[in-house]
Amino acid sequence: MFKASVRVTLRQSVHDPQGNAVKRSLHALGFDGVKDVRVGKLLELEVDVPNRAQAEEQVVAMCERLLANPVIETYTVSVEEADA
Amino acid sequence: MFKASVRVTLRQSVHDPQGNAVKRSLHALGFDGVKDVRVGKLLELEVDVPNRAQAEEQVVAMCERLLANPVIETYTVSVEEADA
Amino acid sequence: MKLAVPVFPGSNCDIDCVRAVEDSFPADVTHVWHTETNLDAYDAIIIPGGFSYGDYLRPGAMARFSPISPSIYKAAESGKLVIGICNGFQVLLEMGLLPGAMRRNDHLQFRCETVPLKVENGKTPFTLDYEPGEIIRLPIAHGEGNYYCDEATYARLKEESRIVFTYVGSNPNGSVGNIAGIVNEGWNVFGLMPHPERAVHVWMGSEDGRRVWTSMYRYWREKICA
Amino acid sequence: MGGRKSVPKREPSAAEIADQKLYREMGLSDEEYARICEDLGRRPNYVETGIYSVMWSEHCSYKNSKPLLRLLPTEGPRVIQGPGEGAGVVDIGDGQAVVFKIESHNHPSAIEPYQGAATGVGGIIRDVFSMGARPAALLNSLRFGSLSDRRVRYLFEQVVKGIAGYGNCIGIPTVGGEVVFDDAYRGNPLVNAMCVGVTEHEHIQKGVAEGIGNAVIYVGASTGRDGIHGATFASEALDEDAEGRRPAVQVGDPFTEKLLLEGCLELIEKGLIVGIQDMGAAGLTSSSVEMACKAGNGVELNLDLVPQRETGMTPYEMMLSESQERMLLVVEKGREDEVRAVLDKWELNMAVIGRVTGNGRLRLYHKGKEVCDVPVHTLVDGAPVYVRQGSVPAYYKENRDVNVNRTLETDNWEMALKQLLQSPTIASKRWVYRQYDYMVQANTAVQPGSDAAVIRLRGTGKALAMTTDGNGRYVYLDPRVGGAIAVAEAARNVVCAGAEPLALTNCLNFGSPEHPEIYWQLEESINGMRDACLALQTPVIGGNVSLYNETEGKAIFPTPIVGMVGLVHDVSHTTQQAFRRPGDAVLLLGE
Ligand SMILES: Nc1ncnc2c1ncn2[C@@H]1O[C@H](COP(=O)(O)OP(=O)(O)O)[C@@H](O)[C@H]1O
Repeated sequence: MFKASVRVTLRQSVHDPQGNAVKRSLHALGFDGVKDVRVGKLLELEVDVPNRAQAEEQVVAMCERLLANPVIETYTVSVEEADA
Repeated sequence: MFKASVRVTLRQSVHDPQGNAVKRSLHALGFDGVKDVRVGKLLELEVDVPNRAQAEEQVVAMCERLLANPVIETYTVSVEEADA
Repeated sequence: MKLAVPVFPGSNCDIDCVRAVEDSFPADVTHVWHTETNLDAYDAIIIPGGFSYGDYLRPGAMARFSPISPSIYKAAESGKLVIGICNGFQVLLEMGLLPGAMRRNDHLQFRCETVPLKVENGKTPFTLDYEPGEIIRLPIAHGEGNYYCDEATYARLKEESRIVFTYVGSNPNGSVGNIAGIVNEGWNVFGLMPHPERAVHVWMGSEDGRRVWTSMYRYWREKICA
Repeated sequence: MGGRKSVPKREPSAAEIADQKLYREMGLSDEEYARICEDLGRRPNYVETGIYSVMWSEHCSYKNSKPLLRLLPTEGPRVIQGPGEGAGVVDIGDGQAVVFKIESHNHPSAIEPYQGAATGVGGIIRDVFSMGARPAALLNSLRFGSLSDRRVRYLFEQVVKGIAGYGNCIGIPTVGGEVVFDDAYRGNPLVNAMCVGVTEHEHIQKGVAEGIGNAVIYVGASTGRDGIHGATFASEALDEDAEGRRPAVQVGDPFTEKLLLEGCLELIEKGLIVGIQDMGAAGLTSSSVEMACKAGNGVELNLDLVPQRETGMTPYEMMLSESQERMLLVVEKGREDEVRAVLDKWELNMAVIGRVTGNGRLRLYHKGKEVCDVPVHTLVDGAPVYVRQGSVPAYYKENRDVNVNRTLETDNWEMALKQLLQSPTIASKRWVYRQYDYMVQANTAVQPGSDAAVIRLRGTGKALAMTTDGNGRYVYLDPRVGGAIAVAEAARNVVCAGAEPLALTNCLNFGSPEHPEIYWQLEESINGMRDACLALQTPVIGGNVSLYNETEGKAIFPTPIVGMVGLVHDVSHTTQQAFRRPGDAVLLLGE
């Protein structure tokens, strides 16, 4: 069993209204040091495949097909062995 | 300048409808090995404070006050120096 | 009776609330911009639906830090009536004035329709004009109305008769215990997902929401003015 | 440029643009480029070429459809504003007027369905409130391929979500529309959005830059590099590789738009605005140029003052960006601070970026240098117009011989009926409309699910009925009859709600007009619409043209969509589709 963590974020060139709104709220709370906020998605998957290479390959395929929208998003994948 | 990455996820005890829907879609695509999916939020912040300790302290405070809802969510924070 | 409808950036049921109240009883009801810091002059507060701050982080999350918020806490503590509808309910949860939290609807879709509800408690200041156990119809319109609380909280809500409305038949969002609306310990703070302000005339498809407003009026006249 | 190539480090010089024919990549033909050089008396530089290319795109100039659109009747005793402004305006008595328009967002939705549909809704809302009206209802008209296709299901789900996401958040009820599934739309879905608003006569606005010396004010979201060349993109066919070279997709921000809407309406109510226009397709370029042209004036902008989201933006990028949720205002000189006070309350960005001039030129400054100087009228009135020659398609001639009086051969009528009712196009659309908040604003008297939706006009005893209709298959089979049917169906739906049809807006979704057979479809269907408009006395007060709806050389069905609004004189006379009471008589009217 493997645990995969997928971070899906908006491409840098894409406007992030959500991040903007969070930044403004943080400023309103007095956190003036906040220069930028981007909001993305985090997916944590448990995958039952024989080895790590396969886990990685499959999760990347999932990102390409479903989890990320390549038009506006990019993703990174990290996989680790799940402690049984 | 520091880059902070905040992962906000639903507590284990809280049912995750989004994660469930993603799991079903992945099964429909033939990824049968997927045993569990949890969907969370990823916030990437740029914070301008003098040192790492302060960056961490501030981001944790942001989570406590605004970024996560303790009734249903937990968070983790990681901070690294931004390359100028 | 003087009522205030706080308007946050992104509120969008504020005008509907004002009109529904005006159409239901002789009320003096006004909008109050979220920068106002004193609500002492009002007998009741209606936090309207909409998408305050776009709901961009979590529904209701940012409204809690708005300048008006301390005066809402104050009104709630002093026993004044505070009702939060839809996004207003989410704001009350985020403010901690009501227990629990809101999740995405279990089917992940926004859902707009008129649904049947059961009046679980007909004795709160907001439901005096309903029969206990009565089935009424009110519109819902939300994407995050899937109410959550842990088992201990749920047991307490039941025990203290703080569950006011429940969904009857199919649950439109997956909420714990089919909960559609709850009150606080003092029964003076009410949060609900359905929109009573959208059901005050026959032509709206239901008049069942009107009695939320008339109940508040009756409570105020009988308990506060007496 | 745009997504086609990465932005060049150094902009090509005027000579390089000419020698390497770089203007072609921006969608300008050799002849058009030659005309620009003639108009200017010199070669245009990079930003100027870009400005001409968007202003002369079909999307902004209607260069292929203008001669045909002139066929449509646009006048009537109630018409206050016909085509030419953000939206049309019709008198509804009591000093009030209804403002409405329909617009397409087909190509962006094919690529990023959620955001494409959402920003389509955002755009049409801005068109309506920029006329001074408070948006009261949204409608849409959607076309997809067959639902058995995975990609189509994804497009359908996401488009509906996108429409819901924007409309629900901003708090305007989505009260009606239509969805049709047909293989003809498989690679090229249609997403048309309509907005209906209500205003008082004295608050009606225009997009004019009047008053030399008046301030030009930028309001709303800051400008990024998104959607550069969207206007020319919207005027091109969706080729196989479109996904690879698309311009950056825009992300809608309904929360900012809600603030923009409230802020602008407050400015209008306070009488602070001389002219106002949405920065839609071709953003800052089209809004500033069109406002100046309508007033016969010029405009001068200092691009350093434009609120920018990204660093190092060039004049070309700023002028062509299609970042959403932005408006351009012209305000009387000296009243800038009053405007600022209102916009501050709504937490909106604003910047005085220039002024109205009397020289009829668009002049742009960046980092102390003049980077553009062109005569405004050459960009608008001087745009090319193409009168094309249509030809009757072979399929049409063949179909003439088909016997349409064939009777259906079946013994099992029940099964035939069930089959019909099961087809997604005919089946209930509840799955769609219950994702839309159709009740917000608490005026919806007839909800989705009937022939036309009805919105009450509070305090008047009156109401508005509204609908969108079109049938691409009919138009394909006989464009003239099909065009007339679209208007007639809309009128029937409005009448069935108890309303008198007032006027209509339309969106013409067609393939490439460069094919003579498609040009013929366009021409014939417009003629059909005209006939019906004249017969029903429902003038066309605005609309939108979406050409080049093709994938891999195959055009969609020609699909004109009609959005019609009617007036219910007495709200107690509102009628609905459903059978109401047992025992009521059922009558059949017509032939
Ligand atoms: N995309 C849509 N958005 C909103 N309402 C819709 C949409 N599609 C269909 N509807 C509503 O569903 C009802 C039935 O639509 P439809 O099946 O297309 O029948 P018709 O075109 O005969 O009215 C109409 O009232 C319409 O307003």
